Amino acid sequence: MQQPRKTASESTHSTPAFDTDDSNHTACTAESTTDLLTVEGLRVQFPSPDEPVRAVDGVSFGIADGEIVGLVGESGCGKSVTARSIIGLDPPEAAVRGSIELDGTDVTAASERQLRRLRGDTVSMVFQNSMETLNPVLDIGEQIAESTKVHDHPDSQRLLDYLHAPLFSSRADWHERREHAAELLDQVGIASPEERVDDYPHELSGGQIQRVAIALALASDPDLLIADEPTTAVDATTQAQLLDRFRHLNDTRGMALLLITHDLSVVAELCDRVVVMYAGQVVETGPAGRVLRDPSHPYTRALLNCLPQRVDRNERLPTIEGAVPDPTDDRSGCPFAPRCERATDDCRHGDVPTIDLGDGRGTATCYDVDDSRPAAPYNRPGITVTAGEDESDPTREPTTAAETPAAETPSSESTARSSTREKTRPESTADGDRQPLVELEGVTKRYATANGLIDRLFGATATRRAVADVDLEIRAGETLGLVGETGCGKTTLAELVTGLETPTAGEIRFGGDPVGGVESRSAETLADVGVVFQNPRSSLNPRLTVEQLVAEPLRSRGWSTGRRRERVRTVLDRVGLSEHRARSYPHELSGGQVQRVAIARAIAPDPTLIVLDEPVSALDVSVQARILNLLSELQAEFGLTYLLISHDLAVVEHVVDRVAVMSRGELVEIGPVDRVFDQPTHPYTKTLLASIPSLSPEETTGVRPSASDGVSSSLDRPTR
Amino acid sequence: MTADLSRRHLLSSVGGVGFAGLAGCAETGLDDTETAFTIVPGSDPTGTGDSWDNWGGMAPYWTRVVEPLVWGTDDMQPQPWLATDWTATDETTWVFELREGVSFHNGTELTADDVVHSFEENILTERGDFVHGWLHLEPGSVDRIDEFTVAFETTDPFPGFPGTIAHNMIDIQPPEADRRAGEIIGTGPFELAKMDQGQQLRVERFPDYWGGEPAPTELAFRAAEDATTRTDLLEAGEVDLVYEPATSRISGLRDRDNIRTEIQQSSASRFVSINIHRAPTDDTDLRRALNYAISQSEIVDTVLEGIGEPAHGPISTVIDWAADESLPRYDRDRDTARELVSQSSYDGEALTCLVETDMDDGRTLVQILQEAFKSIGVSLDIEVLEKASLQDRTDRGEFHLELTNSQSNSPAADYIMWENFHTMGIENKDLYEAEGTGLYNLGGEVDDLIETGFQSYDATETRESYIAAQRAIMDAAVVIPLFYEEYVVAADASIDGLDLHPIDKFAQWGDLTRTA
Amino acid sequence: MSGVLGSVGTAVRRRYRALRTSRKVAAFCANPLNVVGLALVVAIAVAAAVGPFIAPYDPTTQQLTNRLQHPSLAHPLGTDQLGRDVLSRLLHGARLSLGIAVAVTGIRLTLGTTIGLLAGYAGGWTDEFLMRLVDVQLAFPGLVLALVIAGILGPSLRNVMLALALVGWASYARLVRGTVLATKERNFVRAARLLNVSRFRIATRHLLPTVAGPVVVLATLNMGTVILGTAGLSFIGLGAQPPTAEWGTMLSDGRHHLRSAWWIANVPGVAIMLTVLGFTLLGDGLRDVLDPKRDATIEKLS
Amino acid sequence: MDDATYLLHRLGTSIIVLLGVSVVTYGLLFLTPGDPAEVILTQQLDRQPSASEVESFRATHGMDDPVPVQYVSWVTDVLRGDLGTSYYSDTAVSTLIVDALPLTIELAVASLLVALAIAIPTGVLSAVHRGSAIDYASQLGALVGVSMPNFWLGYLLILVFALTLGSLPVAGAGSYGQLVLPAITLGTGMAAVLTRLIRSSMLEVLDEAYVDTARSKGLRERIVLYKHALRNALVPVVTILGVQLGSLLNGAVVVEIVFQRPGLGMLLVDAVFERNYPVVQGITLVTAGIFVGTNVLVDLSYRYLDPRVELGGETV
Repeated sequence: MQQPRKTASESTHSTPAFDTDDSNHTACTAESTTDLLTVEGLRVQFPSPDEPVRAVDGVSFGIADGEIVGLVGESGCGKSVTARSIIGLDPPEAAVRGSIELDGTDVTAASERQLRRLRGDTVSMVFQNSMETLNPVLDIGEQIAESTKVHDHPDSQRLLDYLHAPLFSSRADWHERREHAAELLDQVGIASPEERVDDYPHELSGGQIQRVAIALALASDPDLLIADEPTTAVDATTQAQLLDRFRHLNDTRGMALLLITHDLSVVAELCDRVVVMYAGQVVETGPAGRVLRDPSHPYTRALLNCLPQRVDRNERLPTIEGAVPDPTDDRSGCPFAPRCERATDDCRHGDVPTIDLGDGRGTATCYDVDDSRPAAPYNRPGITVTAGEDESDPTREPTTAAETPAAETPSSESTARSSTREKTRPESTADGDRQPLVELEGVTKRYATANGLIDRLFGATATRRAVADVDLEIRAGETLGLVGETGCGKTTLAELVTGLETPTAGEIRFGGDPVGGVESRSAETLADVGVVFQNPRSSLNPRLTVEQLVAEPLRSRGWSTGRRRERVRTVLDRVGLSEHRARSYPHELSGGQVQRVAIARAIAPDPTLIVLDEPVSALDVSVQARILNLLSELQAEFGLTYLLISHDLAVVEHVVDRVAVMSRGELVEIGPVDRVFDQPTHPYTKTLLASIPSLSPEETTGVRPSASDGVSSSLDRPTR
Repeated sequence: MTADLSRRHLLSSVGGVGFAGLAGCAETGLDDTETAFTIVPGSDPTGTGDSWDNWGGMAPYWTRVVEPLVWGTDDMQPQPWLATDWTATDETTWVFELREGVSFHNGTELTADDVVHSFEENILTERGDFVHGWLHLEPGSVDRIDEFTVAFETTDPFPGFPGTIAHNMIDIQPPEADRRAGEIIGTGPFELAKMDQGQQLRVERFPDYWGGEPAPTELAFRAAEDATTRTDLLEAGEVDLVYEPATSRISGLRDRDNIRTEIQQSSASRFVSINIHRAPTDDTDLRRALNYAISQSEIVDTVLEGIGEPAHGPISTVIDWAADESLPRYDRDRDTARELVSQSSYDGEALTCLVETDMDDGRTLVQILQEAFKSIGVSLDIEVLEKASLQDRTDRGEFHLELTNSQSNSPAADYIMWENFHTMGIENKDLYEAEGTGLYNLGGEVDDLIETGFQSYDATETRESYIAAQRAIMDAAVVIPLFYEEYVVAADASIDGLDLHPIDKFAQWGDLTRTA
Repeated sequence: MSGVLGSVGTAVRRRYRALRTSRKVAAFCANPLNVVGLALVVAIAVAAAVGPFIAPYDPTTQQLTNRLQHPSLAHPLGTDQLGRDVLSRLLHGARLSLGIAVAVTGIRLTLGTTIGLLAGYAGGWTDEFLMRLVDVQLAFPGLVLALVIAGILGPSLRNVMLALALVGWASYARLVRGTVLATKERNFVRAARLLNVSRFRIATRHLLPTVAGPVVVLATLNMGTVILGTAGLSFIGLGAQPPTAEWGTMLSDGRHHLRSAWWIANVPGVAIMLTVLGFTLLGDGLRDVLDPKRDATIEKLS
Repeated sequence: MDDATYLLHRLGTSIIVLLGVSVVTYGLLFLTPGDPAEVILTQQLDRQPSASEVESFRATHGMDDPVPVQYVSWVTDVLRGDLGTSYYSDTAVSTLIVDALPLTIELAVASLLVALAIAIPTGVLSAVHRGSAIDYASQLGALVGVSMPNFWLGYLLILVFALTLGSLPVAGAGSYGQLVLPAITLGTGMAAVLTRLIRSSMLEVLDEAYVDTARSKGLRERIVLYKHALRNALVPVVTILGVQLGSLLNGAVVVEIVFQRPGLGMLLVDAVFERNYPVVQGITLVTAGIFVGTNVLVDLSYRYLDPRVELGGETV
């Protein structure tokens, strides 16, 4: 029914032959009219109670047929708004200016009918939070069938037909389309697709959902697929498979892809070209390899520096000082200027020119591109400069995979890397000598899935096992990392340690003494354990001020008002919150500040152990770096022991001493981080580690063992 | 059971047809022919669910399906009906001659056996002792003399017997009738066709009626107990005739060309009865003062829109022994009233006045009383109560005044005197027996007078005794008479042949016709 | 859309930092219907407060010669079937009708909130028992049970209030318990437990304030329900005894004059309508501001 | 929880609730001032009973037994379908109820249809044009309906449609025409609640990503609204339908009186005023039973409307 629109030869420009694409890219940056998509001077504003919010503030870029472009930037920089404008889905209250030429049609001026044709034929979008992008009350097959129907007959859509009203719709037609839907599901790598078409979204796992969302987008055989954070919500293993799938689709269908992400490693993995946005503006564009290796704009550079992958463990991460400018401000000049150490007066006023770096190396909107090889102004002395930073020659041709030293790509499995680590981490061998602070012995936690009087009467005793027979020690002064996929029992284990849950079987000992749940613990034991919850905002009562929040544990320890105030001031100062924040309410704070408050509260009673549940997962890279730095400073200063739960292996690798790997409630592997990451013994750990995307674009398709779908089926299961 | 079926049909079709279909559907009422009429009586023609209404298997009040032996004339005298003549052969024996050639709706002829059956099996047996006291008959006291003669043996001398059994409820049905199953077989001009409890009752002409074939082919009696709803039904043209339209609407109806209104004096009378056994209304001065505070004519002229006659006593003037003219008069005189109040034992406490929720204009009237009493320095608390609460209160004698009315549904109205004012009357007996008091019973001479009136076969003696009793009652101001009731019947202007009766439930429909 | 507005919202939030309260006020005022609701409620409250002092006539004094007068200068809203000034009765009735609503809602709220807090906080068998009690109350259609209770107790305003209060508390109990349970599982309460915050402090400092919002919303919406319930019971014959100027009773008494003297029924009718409308709009507005996520829940209960 | 377990669970809770309901219903008898036996006998005899009559009545009706024993025997009778006999006619209470119930159900169903017919288009329109004049007008319009006392609205409708326009019957029961005005009277109140809910529910749904997904497919807005959005928006609406039945039953009492429909409501009011306890208890019990039963059904149907729903999830 659907003819591939591109021939195989047209799509050969894609990976891995990065350098052969130069001609193509040059065409793009020159805003060629043959481009599939040309965005020119796009501005999107939303009304707000006083000044309008400039969500997108003058964005221009293009995508050629069959090209994979990454649109990157931190949250709130306007990536998603730009993407939505491309398919004409701006909210009605938004003011859109500029032009978006898509396959010859200006989206901003298109009629409803033209838009419908474009959406049904030319462009598709995979939205962020795929779980929410599928209609929960319609089954998968129906949703895909609709797409194909729209694609075939965009101009004759009758409500009653789509509602399957008996006399107004053809059952045979719909049936045929469902069969086609199964084919599409098969193409995106869903096992037994004939059964899945009858499933409802909630019956699928996160990874499957994401695949279905992609299948849905593919149903109309688009020329351009926009994918908004397609891998943010999925586990590392699934992410790897999905990226592989995208690449495959691009190869076989010759479909152009606009990939929106905040994750630079995803860009490195997949994209031909990258567009970097900051505060609603494009600050840099260029081939992915060049941008990651050799960023031109100070912001791009700073962003890359913050990544834990790029910095040795126990080293302080570089950070970007200051905050993203207020989008309601009337601004002029470079938006990054206030945070840029190299900013001049020119940067702060007037239009900053977009400079073509030449040779297909893209553009940068900065005065400072020519001598943009500083001695790492954002790096602290003593940091080993990795990856791109050690390349000092800006004119150098992009390297190929073979030319890049593997040792500098932290996620790759190489002996070179492990040798580096042994150098930087001599103390890890001494781990065994530390005293156990907390011991878990045979700890098991089961949840009853039904409760209430009636069930008790009927004796319904269905249970779900969350944690199974776990033995674990947390040694004084160490950072123990707990990793695993969503639903593996990490958080439950943490709650058992804190006492929020009590074990069904087994024993937990603090300093050798068995402890129970929160209610039965002594005040001292409670004060000994601090907790920073996942999603810190929810752990702060929105009705209390920062001061009250931090003082709360002190009050319950019976501290006097004066002493409390003193301590609150001390800890707030210590976590880097200024005095005037003390009277703020949580909702008035940014994500990073909220996390600081949560940390301040955790350390206020002077605990010995702090449980950190995904402490940085909700934060942007630059903020994440600052929080991670803070945590290591605090640990050094107060001799804290950390139990750190994270699904972000890069963070774990950077921060922890020992790592424990959990899968389906069981502890499958534990050991020093070097050993586990370099020589995993358990197959699960191997799969997990293999799925970490590389920051280096030169490592390309097919090399990665994790990407095979065969492994996935055991991991890719419903998370219910 | 047919009712059930149709409802179920309706219910199932609601789902199918849906709302859109609702508006367009036809009425289930009568065929709109010249000889069919829809009538809305003042009370539910299918009965209120009260066994009293339904003891003949249906409410016989309005429908002329079943008939008693005796009827009542327009001046409330017994009138030959299924019985053509009756005589008291001794103090306690009544012999009735039956009309010959009367056919039941099933074709059989009315004989003495049917009368004996109706009384012995139904009236006296099924309803128990209340009926025995009412009719002064015990089971086994009705005898067939011959095919068309029946004798009744009353328990005590009861001259009012023929008038008392001139009541819709004392109906004659043959043994073939199955009242409980709703199979009603009467002798009346109309046969029962269909009854939807609480909604409507339809009857059809009985061509072999002994009084001649009635004019209407079909009648429907609709239930609408709310006066405003009745008025609306008539104004909307949904029905042909309504009883007692809302007082507030009468002048509007009169102004309409397509509607005619008839006023008929009723056997009912509205008054306030005063509990003479409870302080401070046990003080005659206070009771007289209350009487002097009221202007009956003002009430009739204002809130009643002129419907009713200002009253001087508790007995409607259609009843031949009503004393009205000869009673002591208490025309409104606030000075006298205030003076009497100050003489009395009244010291400012609020009196309680009860009124039943359902009484037409009850809430309005009682507020007028309140205002009138206020003007003479007597304060009144109003309690509008529903039937059961009201009865509970009166049974216990815990009130001072009650706005009430008396109405006879048979020509013999004697029981109004007996039940209200005799110490052994239903209102007073329990309290008298329990506490030696009562409610409205002056006792002594008044009791004697009422007994004489009740038991005398001499009409003049009855009349004089009752008048004397009424005079004594009004002297002692046991009641505050308000008005003799009149009722309005409003009908489509084209309708002729209305035959109204002081007892509203005695209306005859046989002559109803529609003029062109 | 949520994602976009979310990130935009962060910016807006920053802008309006430290203006927490005024932002809520602004959000409330953004919807004209909310303002209308507030204005109506304020107007009715003012009428209840000063009504009896500004009423031109005594509400019970009759003038039979002057009955059923059309609205005029002397009687701006006409006179009723007994010649009483309708405006004066309306003004006096405002206090009574609003008073009934406040009293009934107050009893419901106090009783329900106490039981809800107890059930939600105590848990276990106490919870089980109290919630079954709530279920039983909610198993009766409210007005039907109120009718039966008031009818058996006998018609009077006090009995009507008692009956309405008895049939309305369970909604509060269920709402409060639900909120408490949900809040108990919220991380900030779990955090407080870990921080060894006392049960009492958790209850007063963390749970009660969370409960207050939804309860206020429900109570506001309830005011209208109670006023309508009172009117309904008045119509059935269980309301205020004459000559009390209570709106439901006035409306019910005036219905016979709807055709001939429209003002007698329609004036209290409109007053009831506007009052109920006012409270409903206000309640909706408060819900949008205080408790935007629980629409269906409160709808179920109110 | 699977469906069978859930059903069992729901049935179990319902039985407990109904037991509680029966206790309350039985307890109504003791609300009455005075001795129940005396009250009943007074009603039956239409006069004050003597002390010996009361005593023998108590004995024959087991009223000398402790209250719990009396209650158990009452419940036993009820379970056998014997709700007692009306004091005023020899009719069984169950017969009275069976006769009256269809009229009330008919009214409730028609009102529900009216309410949905008003609420769905208004709610969707209101949500789509959020913040516009159309939105405010339709919200206000919907609310006016619910703010009017039922009986007043009923009489006004009679005035306009039956008397002035003469297009619809004034009162009565038995024909579809006679159902229209009562259904509108009762339906408008419910329509307001539903409109409000559909609006807010639609607003929430319109913000959902899947609506954008549907649009991004190139679907027409009408299909997006009425297929993708409305179906989801109706889910919370269905959950309150069961509860709204309660308000319909409440309203039916008044509306039946206004329109002279001898349904359950009218029967109940008459019975209350007559202190006809068996009838009062019977209707109260049956009404509560219907209410509880409907809510179980609604819960079950909810499952089929929204495939996400796990039966038994605690709704707060």
